[in-house]
Amino acid sequence: MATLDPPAAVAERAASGLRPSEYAEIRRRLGREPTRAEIGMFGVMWSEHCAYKHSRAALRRLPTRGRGLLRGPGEHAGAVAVGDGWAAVFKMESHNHPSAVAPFHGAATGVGGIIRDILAMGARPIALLDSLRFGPPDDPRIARLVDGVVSGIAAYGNSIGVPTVGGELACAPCYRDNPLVNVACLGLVREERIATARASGPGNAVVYLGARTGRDGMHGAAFASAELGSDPQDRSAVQMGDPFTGKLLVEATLEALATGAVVALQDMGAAGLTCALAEMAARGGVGMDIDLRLVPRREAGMTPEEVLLSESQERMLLVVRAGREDDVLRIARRWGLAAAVIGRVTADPRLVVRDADRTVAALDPRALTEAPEYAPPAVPPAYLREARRADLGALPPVAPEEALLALLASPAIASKRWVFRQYDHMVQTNTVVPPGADAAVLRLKDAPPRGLALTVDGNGRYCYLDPYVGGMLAVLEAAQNLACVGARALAVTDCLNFASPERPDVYWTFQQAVDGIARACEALEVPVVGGNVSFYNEAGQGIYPTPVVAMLGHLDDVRRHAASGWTREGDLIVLLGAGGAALDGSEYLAELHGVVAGRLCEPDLLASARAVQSVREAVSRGLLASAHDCAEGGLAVAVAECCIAGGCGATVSLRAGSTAPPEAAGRGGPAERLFGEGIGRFVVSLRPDAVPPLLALARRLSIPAQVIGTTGGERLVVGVDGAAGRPWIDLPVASLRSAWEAGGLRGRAAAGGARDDAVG
Amino acid sequence: MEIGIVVFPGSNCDADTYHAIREVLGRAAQYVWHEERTLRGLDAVILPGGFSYGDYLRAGAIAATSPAVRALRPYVAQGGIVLGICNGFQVLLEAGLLPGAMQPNAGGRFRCEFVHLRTERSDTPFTCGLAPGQVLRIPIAHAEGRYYADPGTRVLLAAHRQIVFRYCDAQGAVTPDANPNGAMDAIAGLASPSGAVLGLMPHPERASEDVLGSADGRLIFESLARWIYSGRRLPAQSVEAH
Amino acid sequence: MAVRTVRIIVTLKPGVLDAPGQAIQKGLDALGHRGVEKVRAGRYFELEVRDADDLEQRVREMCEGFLANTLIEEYRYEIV
Amino acid sequence: MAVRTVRIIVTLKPGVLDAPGQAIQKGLDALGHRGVEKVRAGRYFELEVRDADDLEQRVREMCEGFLANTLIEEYRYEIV
Ligand SMILES: Nc1ncnc2c1ncn2[C@@H]1O[C@H](COP(=O)(O)OP(=O)(O)O)[C@@H](O)[C@H]1O
Ligand SMILES: [Mg+2]
Repeated sequence: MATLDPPAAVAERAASGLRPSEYAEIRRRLGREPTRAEIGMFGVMWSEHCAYKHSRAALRRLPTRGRGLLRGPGEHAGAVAVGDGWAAVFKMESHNHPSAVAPFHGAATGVGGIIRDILAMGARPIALLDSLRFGPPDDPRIARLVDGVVSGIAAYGNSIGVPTVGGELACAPCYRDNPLVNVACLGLVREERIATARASGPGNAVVYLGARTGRDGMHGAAFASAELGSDPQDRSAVQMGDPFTGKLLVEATLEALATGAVVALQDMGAAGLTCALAEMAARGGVGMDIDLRLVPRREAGMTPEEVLLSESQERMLLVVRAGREDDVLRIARRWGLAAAVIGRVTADPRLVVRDADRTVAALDPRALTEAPEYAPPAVPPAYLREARRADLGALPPVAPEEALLALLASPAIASKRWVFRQYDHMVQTNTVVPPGADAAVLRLKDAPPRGLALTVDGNGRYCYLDPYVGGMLAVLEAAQNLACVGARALAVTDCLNFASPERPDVYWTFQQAVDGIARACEALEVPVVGGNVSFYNEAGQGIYPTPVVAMLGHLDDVRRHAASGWTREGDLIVLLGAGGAALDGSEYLAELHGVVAGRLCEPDLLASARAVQSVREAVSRGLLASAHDCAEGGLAVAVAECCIAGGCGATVSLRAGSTAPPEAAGRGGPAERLFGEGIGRFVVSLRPDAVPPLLALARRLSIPAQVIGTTGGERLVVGVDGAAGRPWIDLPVASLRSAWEAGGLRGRAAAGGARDDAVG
Repeated sequence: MEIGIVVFPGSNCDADTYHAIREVLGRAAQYVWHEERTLRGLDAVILPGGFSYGDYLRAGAIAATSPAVRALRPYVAQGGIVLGICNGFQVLLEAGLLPGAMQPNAGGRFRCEFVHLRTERSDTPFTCGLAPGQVLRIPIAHAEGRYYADPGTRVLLAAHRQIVFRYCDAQGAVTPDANPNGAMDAIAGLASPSGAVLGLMPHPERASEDVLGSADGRLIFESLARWIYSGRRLPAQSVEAH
Repeated sequence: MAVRTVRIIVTLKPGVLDAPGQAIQKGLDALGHRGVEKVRAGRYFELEVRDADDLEQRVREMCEGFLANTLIEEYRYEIV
Repeated sequence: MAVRTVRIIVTLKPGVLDAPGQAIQKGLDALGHRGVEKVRAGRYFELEVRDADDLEQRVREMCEGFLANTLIEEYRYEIV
């Protein structure tokens, strides 16, 4: 064997981003000084983005067991059984930093990346969801950013032919310089054909498949693991996506898997070739002997380090049975993709990387994949005490109608049609409930009449005030959204967006949020099958702790789903659930008073789970004409949304309560009753004759249920039982709708049309 | 009866179209690889939606250079019938099998949503099961669907009754509001004068089952099946854009 | 044989609505760039082509048959 | 005040993946145009801008802040 390259120079060591203690550990593991290539490999593999150094311990807290679970964390994505031998593969990932500097391409490559994670499980990607956070959109710079991100997601998802069926979008000043772009993907695969990333079989070929390797996207993993600054080094980190090649890669990979010649595979994502080689070998407890000269390249003169660390997109690494290489290479040629055997699996667990006659790295792959784990100090943030005190009595009065219209126009609540209309949400012809509902519903073409439902939820403001409760609420809100369409929760994937874990107060919020998510998932008996952590989101002031939860649900019969709008006159409206309503942390306080404060109350998890069950059962038994949960904006916004969605008015009358004037924001006052938020409340509508069975169902599950009104007419009227005088709210549905639609277009005019996409 | 669905690199509605024909309609369909040089033996050819070759030049421009598309001309000359859906329509324009060009949507964005279409002509292989004036609800999903033709061509389109579908509202009225992309004369579907070649921006395969929100698109495939089944043939013809 | 660089600019014909150009103009305006009275958007191609006697003729063919849609676009080129 | 025409060409920086360029090169090849060794695709803008002393400065600002993403793209302009 050729001799190993000499040790890395001091400057190269410094550039790797490794801490002195980490460098010492590497030397200990290798029993020598690392080479230049090795130090680069450690640098990316031990980056926070790849190694989860600061989060691994906390993540163990998440429940990973559950009914129907086929693959938990550890592989690229979790897999759950969805019936008739089909498995759903599900995962979410962030692309925050790249999207901040190159909105279009950053977001686009985020879509491509998560699609290949799903593909790596052998599954065909069938749906995407996007969760987005931006600064206030009235600023033209933000409007452009939003436009770039949405266009990037659209460009990649539409072109590769995976529908974007749902998502969420919210705005707050803390995301001004550090937007969040999280994308979840769902795939389908036969249970027995779930693929693995475990390399095996000495002598088997290591096959490179996809786009050629270039210098773009160098150091992307390291980039995602540092704070965004003005460092020009950021610039080399931008990756360019090519959805066309991405599509070819999906087809070629699935075709290759179908031949039975593929033993294992992995996408080349963060840390590129290095990560794929190291992880596949380490998982299988084998080694690999690789010649970098064989890697298809786009540019001349690339160094071995560049080839090892490049994050060029649209590439997969396959382990192919010896003797069957041609089966795979032929498929690649047919699809016009580059492909090459770049090495072999070896029994000896050593990863040997050669560049023709030089050996640039030779080490145990586990040395790369088993990064140190840190348990950073955690202390509650100092701001909490102050922020949790909300003096509602001191707020200036706002008329309820004015408040309702303003809330309907706020970015988080307003219509997102301008967003999802840009997404192909129908390709693959499975979309039964398109974006715009509480959750998206897909049919399972190959297992009728089954269906799947998907939603993504998170509220950074809640987590800012109480990350533990906020984490719980994200999970519960997702479960509620699934229940509204009649789906039973199957699995969760999450994306945990936080500032620097090296700050004890940030780390505390992280631990708390994970704990809250874990508790809620346990209560609902849903496993967390995978996810992603994005730290160092602190350009500017640092973001709210923002865990985002995506949840997958199942419907036995996809035709038995509900929508939120009321379409029929004369139905009764029932408020289901025991949840309270408080202005603390609400959209009302933030939008109307610019106040982010209050104490969140900890939800009763078991009661929430029962409320979720009651709605799901009611929908799947066909009792309901519509179902919707009370989320941001509280009851008033929920009923207004039902009016807008169905194009029908309603008269709602609440139980008499406090005698405060309708403008006041005090505890228990009209503002709190109308706009107060709290988990566990649903607004459903149904025929009068379906009310007794619904009430019986609610009684059986000990869920309070109360008839609060009737659908019909062209106005939304909300008042108090027996109260004389003008109701609190009396507005035409048309006005509600125009506020909601106009809000959706806030800041849009400023976006313009020049984007950083290449042609046209 | 055998319907061929051309697969270009980057096609992404090929499988959806296949599903609609095979599973919904119960008719035979086969994929035709874009490198195929002859289309002989096929009762109809469908160019499906998607982003052929990434649509990195103008939509459909690169696919128009492929062997399968070049084989369309002789195929049509011998009486074959062709349906281009969305990207397929763009390919037909770029290949000169239909007149005119597509431009980016008036709003400058991709648009995916249900629209209404008014049937302007029901004597083509694709509309023979529809009544004149019948309104269909079918989704669109495109960024470049704003049909344009120069004034001379426009006159010819009318003279040859080439407009087969127009965007309209739910009642069938052609109004500016009902036009999702600013297409000239609200053109959503355009045929060769004989009707043998139809380009259609909306996606009938996405509206072929009630569970997907509409089954109106099925009527187009059923027309096609009926046409083929009845053995009707269009006269052999010269394949010019007009 | 020598390789020549060919620069091609494709723009919409006058009279054909240039929606992207208009959107860009709005965007510049929103960002506070005053005094931009008109924007035309187009595409640019830079080709490295092996030289030949009929190079110019071939460039025209590439433009007419492919790079530009002459129904709505015009092109100009420069061989360096 | 006089109006000047500004011509701007934006292309990807060398080394950055040019997917459109690659696809277009394949298309030219499929059409039988031999000898095209490389294609770079870019964008072209033609602006009519009211003249000013700091015109050049302003054009640069428009390019850097809006028309090009200087992370991945480079631009050149010409004021006529
Ligand atoms: N970024 C986005 N991409 C796609 N769909 C979105 C996006 N943002 C919101 N939506 C859709 O708009 C609807 C309303 O979203 P949201 O108000 O967050 O619903 P909920 O409160 O029920 O979670 C949902 O159907 C959602 O899927
Ligand atoms: Mg909801």
